[in-house]
Amino acid sequence: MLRVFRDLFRYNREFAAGTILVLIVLSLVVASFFSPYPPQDSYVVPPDVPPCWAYPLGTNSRGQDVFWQLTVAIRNSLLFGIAVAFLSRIISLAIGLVSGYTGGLVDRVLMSINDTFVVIPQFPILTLFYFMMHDHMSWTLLALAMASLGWPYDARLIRSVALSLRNREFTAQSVFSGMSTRQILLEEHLPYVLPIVFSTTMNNINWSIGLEVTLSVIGFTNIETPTIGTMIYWANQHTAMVAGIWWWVVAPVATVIMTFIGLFLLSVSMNEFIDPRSRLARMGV
Amino acid sequence: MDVALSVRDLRAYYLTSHFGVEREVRAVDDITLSVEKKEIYGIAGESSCGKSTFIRTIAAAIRPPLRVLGGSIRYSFLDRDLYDLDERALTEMRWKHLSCILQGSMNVLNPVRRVRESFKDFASPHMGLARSVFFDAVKAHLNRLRLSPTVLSAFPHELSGGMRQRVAIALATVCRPEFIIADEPTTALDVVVQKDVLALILEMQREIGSSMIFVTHDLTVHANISNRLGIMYAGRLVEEGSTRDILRDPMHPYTRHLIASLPRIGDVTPKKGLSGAPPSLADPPSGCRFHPRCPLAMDICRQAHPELTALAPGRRVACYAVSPLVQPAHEAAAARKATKADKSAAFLQ
Amino acid sequence: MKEWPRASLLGAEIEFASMRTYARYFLRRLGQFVFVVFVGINIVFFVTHATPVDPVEQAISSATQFGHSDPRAVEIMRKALRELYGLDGTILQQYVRFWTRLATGDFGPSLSAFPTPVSVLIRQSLPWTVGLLFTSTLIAWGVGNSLGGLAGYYRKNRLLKAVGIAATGLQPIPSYIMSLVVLILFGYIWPILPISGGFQMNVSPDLSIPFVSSVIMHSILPVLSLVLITIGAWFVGMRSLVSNIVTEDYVVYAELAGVNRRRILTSYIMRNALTPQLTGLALSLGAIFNGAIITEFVFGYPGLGTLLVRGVNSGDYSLVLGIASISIVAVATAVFVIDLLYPLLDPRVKVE
Amino acid sequence: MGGLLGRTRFAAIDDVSFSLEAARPEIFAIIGESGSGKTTLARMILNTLAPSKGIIRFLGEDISRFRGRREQLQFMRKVQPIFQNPFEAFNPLKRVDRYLFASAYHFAGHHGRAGREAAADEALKKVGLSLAEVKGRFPHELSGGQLQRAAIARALISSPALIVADEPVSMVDASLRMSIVNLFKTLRDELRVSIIYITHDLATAYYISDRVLIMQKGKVVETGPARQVLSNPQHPYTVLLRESILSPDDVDKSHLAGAA
Repeated sequence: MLRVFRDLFRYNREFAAGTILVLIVLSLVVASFFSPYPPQDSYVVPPDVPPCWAYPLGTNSRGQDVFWQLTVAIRNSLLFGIAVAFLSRIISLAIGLVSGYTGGLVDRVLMSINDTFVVIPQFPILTLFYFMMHDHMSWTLLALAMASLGWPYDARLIRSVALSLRNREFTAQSVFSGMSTRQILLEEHLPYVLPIVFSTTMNNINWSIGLEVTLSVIGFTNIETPTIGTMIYWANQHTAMVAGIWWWVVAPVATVIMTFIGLFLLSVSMNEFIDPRSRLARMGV
Repeated sequence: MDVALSVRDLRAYYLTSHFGVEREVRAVDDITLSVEKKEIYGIAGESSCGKSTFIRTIAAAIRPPLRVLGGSIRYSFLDRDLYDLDERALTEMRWKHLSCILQGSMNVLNPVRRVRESFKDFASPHMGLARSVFFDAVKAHLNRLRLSPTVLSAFPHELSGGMRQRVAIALATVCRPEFIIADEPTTALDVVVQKDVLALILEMQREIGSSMIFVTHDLTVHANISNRLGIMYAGRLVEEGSTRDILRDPMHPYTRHLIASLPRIGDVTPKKGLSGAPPSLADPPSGCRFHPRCPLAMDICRQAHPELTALAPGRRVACYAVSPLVQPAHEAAAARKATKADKSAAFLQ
Repeated sequence: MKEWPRASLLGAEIEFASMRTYARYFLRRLGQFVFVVFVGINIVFFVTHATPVDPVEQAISSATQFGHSDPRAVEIMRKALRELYGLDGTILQQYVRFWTRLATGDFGPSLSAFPTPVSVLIRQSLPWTVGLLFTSTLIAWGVGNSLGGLAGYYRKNRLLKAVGIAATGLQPIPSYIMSLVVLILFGYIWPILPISGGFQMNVSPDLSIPFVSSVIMHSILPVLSLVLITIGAWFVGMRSLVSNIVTEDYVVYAELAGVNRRRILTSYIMRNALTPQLTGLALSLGAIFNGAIITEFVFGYPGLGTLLVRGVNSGDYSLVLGIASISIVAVATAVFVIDLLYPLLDPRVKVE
Repeated sequence: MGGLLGRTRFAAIDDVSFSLEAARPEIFAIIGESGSGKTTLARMILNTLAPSKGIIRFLGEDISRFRGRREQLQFMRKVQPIFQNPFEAFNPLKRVDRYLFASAYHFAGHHGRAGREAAADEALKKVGLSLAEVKGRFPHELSGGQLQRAAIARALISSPALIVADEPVSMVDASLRMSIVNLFKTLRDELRVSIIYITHDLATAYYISDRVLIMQKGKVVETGPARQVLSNPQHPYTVLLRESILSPDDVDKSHLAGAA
């Protein structure tokens, strides 16, 4: 495993760049646990101080240190993304594998529903959801709502792989070796599905963080939870750009862009590395 | 006899590097042969013996990781080596002088273009005819191949497999090229259709008077279509002669085995398979590449690979056990043309 | 040369695609369209009815927050709002009324712009959104695919490689962040273009040159943001498609025939990549629509996005509901239109 | 004594009937071109596809009634497949031996490692390989011939009464093909396994099979003893097939010139 990592790092520029970016973001997350004061507290430092030695990313108009604020915000945003990705992976794996392995009518019905969810614009529906929930809106509810909208694209990918695997001769060989369906799905087919699950997880984390930021900035989430989105929301509320407190906006934007590109590069490079074909090429076929 | 194509010491390898693992697959190693005018030269061999790579190389259709590392390829209609042509001359030569019929007629025609457009793209630039005259000529040609002109308005998926292969043959012969390269053109076809298509190829070749290299693993097809036959094993030519001589009196132990093991209707004598398996071209055995499987292997076979030696007029064999005339080969100067090969590689990406 | 009798010519076995196969294709896509609208609208109904908050009570509480609250007046107001929102009667009656309203395009009057009907507000904003979406999608899809195709074919070109790196970097950035960065760049750092609104306030909205140019100037930044958001995905997708198609037999064969290189790239490679990219467009329209309304909000563009946010902030239930429903119908329609284009591009489309 | 496969009627394929005797193992060739329905027939015999009409009986029992896992395992113990493409028939990401061990576990009841390895080795020896050559290897490390032998060995572990081989040598190289074909003879004569050999190749069918069945577009056009049917075909389609076959002996008198 370590060798794989080393090889990837050495021969795959995307992986190297992605790893470095994600490591930077992760170190911010780790730093959040060493914050000298609770992240919600305001007026703990002098307001509107530009970046300097004492406050590397400056302070904001609410008297918070932008750096420490940022560490907590990125931690929450990342956690949110991972939660949504995890939940929606369960749905997409279940739908994709069942649809592909069963085939026939089940497949047609599931894919029809799937395509519908792919097409439906999520933002107006999430907005409507916020509108109906208002103060009841919470981190968990939003994650659940987004997970229930974020699965279809990936389910379709997983299904197409599962479908092609079903018709491969080695599947029949496994059946006639007496293996159970569970064994075939987990031991024979999963290695082919995993690369997609990995790479779509990264992309799904990106998608959900992006949407969370958007909803937060407009104020359509619980704005008291510090996330990248709510950070920008408060900066906008204080018209930070107009007031020249640019670091308040630039810091979260730069961090979240770093996260996006880092995760995306990892997804691209992992996809290539775990792709059975390139795996076979490495094995020396 | 005039020579239509002369290949000397041809060497083409796949050079790959993946995650730092460098590999060299010696698909075509030191092949020398010539094809006479108006003859069908058959090449036989098992999968991954290098016959497809050979075809790709003489058709100037290589792209990385395949590289031509040495040797020369001369066609009678060219005033210089194939790999000395610039892009423009190469494009001009294609189809007018040298055309191809490939395996898998299913996929050789652009699925979103009507057959008419394919004829226009492929043949029109070389025939230099006005549009209406051009299509009259095409229709006349289709007629000769017993194809209705309605195929021109069809999309490839609207044709049956046999029809598609006929259209492909029409496409390859409409410019009346001097040389045709056929790569397993009947392999995916059913036997009834296969016979038809072979007859058509033979008929066109005779009518146009072109020379042809015909590649297939199927010796029964060669028996029916090829004038001469070259047998390839693990990237090398091991035997060559007239098809009749080879089928009647094979000399190389590999050829002998291939022919002896052919099942025939009416013949129930036990046939044997060879032990072992064809070697990996990434790591071929030393000396004669057949020696690990050869029942006649001697010490020298392990040390140096035998020169393809003329033992009778038109008959060449590379096996020490066949005749004392066969001597170790002189290694041809390697990498003679690496730079030229790179140039052509850049052209075809 | 012997002439063969016409009768023996092979040709009768050609199966030309018939009108009937197109008709069956059309019906299938129509079925999917109806299904998408049906499921989408049901989700909307579910969200509005399964949530604990009653929009009527919410409106009343915000109305009675300040000033007097005569219980009788509140009761009248409650009744009026229920009727207005279509929230009176049994759940089944509400469900039927929900569909009737959608079918007639009547979502009642808007609360925030009383008594203007919601349908009028939507009709005013929709052209802006459609225009923005259409322009930016056309540019992003066209340019992204063209460059991606070139990059896939000419793999060694330095310039195209650089474009590839940029596209890879752009691809994962979500709409809001991209719009914000564009806004900061062109609004604060290098302020050369208008950053808010759909046209200049002091220009009268008619078909005059100042108005049209003002509309164009105002649309540049939103369009630019939207193009930047989506172009990366088209570029990268097309590039990988092309590098696969290059190895297809029909491309190799055309190269062997010395077919003109530009013709190979356009008619053999890109033409065959077009159909999967068109499918991709249909599948991502929902996501593109999301991006558009978010970008509109950032730039205060007078489209559906800005209207939606205004509706939420002013507690305008009918307006939010109307926009959500119309969005679903609009995107489903656009997907349907693209589906109908598909057989024109791919002659192989047949009903299995 | 009932037939091994008795009173077989397929309607998806149009009305195909034949039976094999359990007591007298034979190689039964089903010959057809693409689209003749021979692969569909194979899948029906293997019970992976249900005929829309008609019954396939194995040792007197209707195989479509084998639904539960126990019954299916029971059926698979007696009827085993060999696939067309040896490189496709093993998962490229998994070791080849796992299928042998799985068969030994599920069909021969070898739950211990030593028992499984012994059973695999014994089966591999029957096909001219040994466990030492296969153990721990991935499919790409073996040749097509070796893989096809390993596949046959795997099928043999459960001591089946019937093997259904769908084009088992069409993807195997010429120099290795006949040794696989000969193997089927050995299975019939020494292990007393019946083999349904599905192919488009008349010559190998002539060489090994006892009886043949010729299919065209889902219908049986001719059936009977192999040598008789193929040497002296009666049905026009069989005659056409027989005439279209090229032979290495045509080298002096090519049939092609006249055909065109």
